[in-house]
Amino acid sequence: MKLLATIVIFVWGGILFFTSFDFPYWGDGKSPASQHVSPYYIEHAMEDTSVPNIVTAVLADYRGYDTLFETAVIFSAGLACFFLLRVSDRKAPVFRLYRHQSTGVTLRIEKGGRLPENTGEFERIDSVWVPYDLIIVMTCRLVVPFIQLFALYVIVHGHHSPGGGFQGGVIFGAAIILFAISNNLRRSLKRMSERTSALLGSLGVTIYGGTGMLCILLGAGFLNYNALASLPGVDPLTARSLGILIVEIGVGIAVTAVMVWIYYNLSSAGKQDEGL
Amino acid sequence: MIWQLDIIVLSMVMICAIAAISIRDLLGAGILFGAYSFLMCLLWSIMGAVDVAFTEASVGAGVSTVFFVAAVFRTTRRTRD
Amino acid sequence: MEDHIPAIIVAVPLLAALLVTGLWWFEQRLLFFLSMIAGVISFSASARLLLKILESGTVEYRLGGWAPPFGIVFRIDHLNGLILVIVSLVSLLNLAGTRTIAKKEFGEKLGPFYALYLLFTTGLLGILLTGDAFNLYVLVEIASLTGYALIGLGKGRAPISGLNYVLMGTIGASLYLLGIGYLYLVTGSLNMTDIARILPSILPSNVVLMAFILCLSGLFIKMALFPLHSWLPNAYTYSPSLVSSLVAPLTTKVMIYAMFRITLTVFTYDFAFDSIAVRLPILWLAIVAIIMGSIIALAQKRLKKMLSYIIVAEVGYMVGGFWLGNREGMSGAILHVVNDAVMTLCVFMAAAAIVYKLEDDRFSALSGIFRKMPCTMAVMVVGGLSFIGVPPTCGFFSKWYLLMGGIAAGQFAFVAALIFSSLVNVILFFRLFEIGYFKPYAKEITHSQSHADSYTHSITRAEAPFDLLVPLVMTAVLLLILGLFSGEIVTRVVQFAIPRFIG
Amino acid sequence: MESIESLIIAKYNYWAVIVLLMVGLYAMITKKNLVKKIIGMNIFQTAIILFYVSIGAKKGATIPIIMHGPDHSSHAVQAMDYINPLPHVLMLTAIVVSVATLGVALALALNIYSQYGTLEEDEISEKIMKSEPG
Repeated sequence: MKLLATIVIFVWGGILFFTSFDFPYWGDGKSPASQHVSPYYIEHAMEDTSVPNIVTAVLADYRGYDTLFETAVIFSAGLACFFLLRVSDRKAPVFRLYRHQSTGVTLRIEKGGRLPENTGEFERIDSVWVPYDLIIVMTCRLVVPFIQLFALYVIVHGHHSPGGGFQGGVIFGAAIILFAISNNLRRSLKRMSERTSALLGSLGVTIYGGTGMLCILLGAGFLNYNALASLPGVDPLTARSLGILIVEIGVGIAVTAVMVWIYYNLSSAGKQDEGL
Repeated sequence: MIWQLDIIVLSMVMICAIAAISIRDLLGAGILFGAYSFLMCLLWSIMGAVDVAFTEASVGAGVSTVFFVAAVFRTTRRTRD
Repeated sequence: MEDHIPAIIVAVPLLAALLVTGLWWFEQRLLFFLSMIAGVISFSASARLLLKILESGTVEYRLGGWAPPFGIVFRIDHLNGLILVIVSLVSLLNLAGTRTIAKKEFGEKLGPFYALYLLFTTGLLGILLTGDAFNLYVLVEIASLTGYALIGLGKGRAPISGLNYVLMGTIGASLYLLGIGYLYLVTGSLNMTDIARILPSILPSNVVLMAFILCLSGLFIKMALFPLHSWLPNAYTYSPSLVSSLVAPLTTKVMIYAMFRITLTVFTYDFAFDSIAVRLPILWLAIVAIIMGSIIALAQKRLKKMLSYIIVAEVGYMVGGFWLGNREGMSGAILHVVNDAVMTLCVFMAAAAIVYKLEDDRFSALSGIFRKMPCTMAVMVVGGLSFIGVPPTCGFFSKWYLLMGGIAAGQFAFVAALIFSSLVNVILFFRLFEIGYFKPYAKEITHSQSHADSYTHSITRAEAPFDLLVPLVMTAVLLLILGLFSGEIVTRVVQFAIPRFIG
Repeated sequence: MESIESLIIAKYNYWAVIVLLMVGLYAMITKKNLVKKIIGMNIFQTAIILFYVSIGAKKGATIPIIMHGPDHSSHAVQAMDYINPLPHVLMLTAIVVSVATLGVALALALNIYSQYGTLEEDEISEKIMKSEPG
C-alpha cells in the first residue's frame, strides 16, 4: 500500500514536473498572467476606487463577491466547530473546584454544596494543580492592548498599506486568544462570552452582505458601492473607497469573533472550561 | 529577488515540511508546521506578495499553530508514524 | 428588483443563515419559519429566472458593476437555470420535512443546524450561478465545509467518515484550484467565457491539457466517480438522516454540473472531445463505476448504504452519458441530473423517516415496515420504480435518452452497463420490498413469546410525522410530474443547454 | 550550460511547488495518524498558494501599492512597475479557506479522539470492527 502510494505520487509528480517545462519563465513580466487582466487593475484601481493598495481594491471591490463568500467560509467554520464540538453545560461534574484567589487555597465542593460563585474572591478551576505564573500573566496583560491597537490600525489602514479586514481581524482575535492562553479560558469567557463571539461573527458577515443588499435597494447592482453615493453626506468620488472600508470593518469583526469562537471550542473540546 | 537566498529559504521550507510529517511527536509536528508557515511567509514577502505574507504570518504561523497545539493538548501527543 | 433576481437567489439564504445564527441565542421557535421563508424566496426567484431565460436567453449579472474579465459575473443559461430550480426545490422540500426530526436529532443546536443548512444551499446555488472559475472554488468550499460539519455530527462512525470526507474533499478542491492556476498561468484570466476565448490561440499546449486533467480529476473526487468514491458511502450512511437527504441528492449532482460547465464553457467541446483522447477513458471509467456501484450495492446490509452505492452507480450514468459526446447522451445526462436529484431526495427522505421511527436501517430491522409505515413505503416504491426505470416515473425517460445516446454513439458496453444496472436495481428494491412486505408472514420466526410480541407490535401503524409526510408525498408526485413532462423539459430547456453544433 | 542555469533559475519555484505537493499528498495517503494527515492537507494547500504567488511574481517590479507623487497626484501608472495583484487576492481567499478547513478537521479529530481514544487510523478501524462487525 505504502509502496503503491509512493509510486503513484512519484508518477504524478513526474507528470507535473514534465509540464513545468512549458510554463512561462518565473518572474517574467511578459507572461500571459501579467499581460491580460492584471494591468487593468494596476492602471485603473486608483481612479476607480481611490484606494492605493491594489490588493485591497481588487479584494473588496472588483472581486468583492469572492470575499463575501470568503467571510462566509470562515463564519461557517466557526459555526461548524461549535456544531461539532459543543457539549451541553448540563452534564455538570460531581464536584467543583474553587481557588481562593489571594491565598491559592483550593476548595473542593461536592454536588449540592453552596457555591462561592459571586463572592469575587474565589475562582472556579478544573484540576487541583493549575500553573499560575505571575510574570506571564502580567506581561500578556501589558502586551494585549497594544496588539489590539495594532490590529485596529491594520484594519483601518488597509487602504494604504498591506493589511485589511482579514489580517487585522486575525491579529485582534490572536490578541484575545493570547489572553485566554496566558490567563485561562474562563476569565476570557467572562470578557467575551461565546454568545458575544457568535453574534459578532454573524454581525460582521451581515455588515458585508447587508452592504450588498443596500446597494440593490439603492438601485444599483449587488455590491456596487457606487450606489452609496446617493446616501446623504457621501462624496461620489469616494463612495467606492467608503464601501470598501465598511466591508473591511465587517470582515474584521467577523474574523476576530470567529477565530476566538473556534479557539474556545477547540481548546476546551467543547466543554468551555479552563482551556489550555 | 536574490535567487541564491531564495533557494536557501525554499530548501528550508522543504526540510520543515518533511520534518513536520515524519517527526514522531504531534506537538513537535504542530510547531514544525508553524515554522514551515513562517518560512513560507518569508518566501512570499520576498516575492512581493506582502498581503499574502501578512495573512500567512498571522494565520498560518499564528492561529493555525495555536489550533494545532490546542487540538494536541486535548488529544494526545503520541503517534506511531 | 426584477434585474437583481440572480443576486437575490444567493443573498437571501446567506443573510437568513446569519439571521438564524443570531436569533437562535434569543428565540428558538422562529428558526424553521425563517429558513422556510428564505427557501421559498430563493426557489421562486430561481423559477422566475428560468422563465426569464426561456423568454430571452442567457442572463448575465455583473457583481459590483464591473465588466466581465475584471469583475465576477453570473452567467445563467438554460443549463444552470434548470438545475438551479431543481436544487432550490430539493433543498426546500427537504427543509419542509425537518421540523420535527431536527428537534429530536439536534435538540440544543437547532440554530447552527438551520444556519449550516442554509449556508450549504447558498454554496450550491452560488456554484450554479457563477461564471467565474475561481469563484466556483470558493463556493465549492463553502458547500463542502458546511457539508462536513452536518455529516460529522451523526452517530457511530460519522466523525471518522466525516474526517475522511474532509481529507478527500480537500484534495479534490485543491486539485481543481491547481488546475485553475495552470489555466491562469497561460491565459491570465479567470472568467470562464474569457478563458474559452483565449484558449484556441495557445493550443496545443501541455499546460492546458494538464489543467484540464487536474480540474476534472478534482471534480471526479468531489462527485465520487468510482475509484475515487471511497468517502461517499460511509459519509452518507452515518450522517444524521435529514442531512443525508440534503447532501446526497445535491452534492454529486452539482459537481456533475460543474464538470459540464468546465468542459463545455471553459475548455469547449472541440478541445475536450476532439483534440484530446480523454473521451473513451472517461467513458470506460463511467462504465466501471456503473457496474461496480451496482455490484457493491448488492452486498450491503443497510438501507442507506445500499442507496449510497446506487448513487455511485448513478454518477457513472451521468458522467458516461455526457462523455458519449452526442446530443442524446448529453440530453440524457442533463435530464438525469434533474431526475436523479429528485429520485435520491425521495428515497433518502423515506429512509430518513424510517430511521426516525426505527432508529435503525439494517434490512433485518425492516421486516413488516409496509404495515407500519404504509405511506412512507408507498413513496419508497415510487422512488424505487424510478431508479429501476419504470415508465410513468421520470427515471425511465432519462435512461431512455442515455440508452439512445449509447446506441447512437456505438458504445454498446455503456448500453449493457445501463441495462445491467437497471436489473440490479430491480433486485435491490424488490428485495427491500420483499423484506418489508412479506417478512412478518415468514414462518421462520417460531422461537419465543418475546418475538411474537414484537411481531404483533410491529403491525401497529407508526407513520412518520405529518410534516415529513407532506414533502415526502410531494416529492413522489414530483417524480411522476417530471416523468410526464420530460418531453417538454427536453424540447424547451435541455435542447438549448447543449451547444448547437453537436449532432 | 548557461541555458540550463537560466532554466533552473526560471523554474525552481515551480519545482519546489511540485515537491511540496508530493510531500503533502504522501502524508495524506500513507500516514496513519489523523493529525499528521491534517498537516499533510495543509502542506498541500500551502504548496498551491506558493504556486499562485509564483505566477504573480514579476522581476524588477515593486509591491502592488500605488505610490503617491509628491503632490498627491497619481502620475501615469505603468503596469510593468507593479507586481500582479490578482494572484495575491485569490490566495488571501485560499488561506482563509485552508484555516477554515483546518478548524473543521481538527474539530472532527477531537470528536474521534473522544469516541475511540486514539488518533491512529488502524487502531480506530480495529475498534470499529470489534464493536460492529461487518
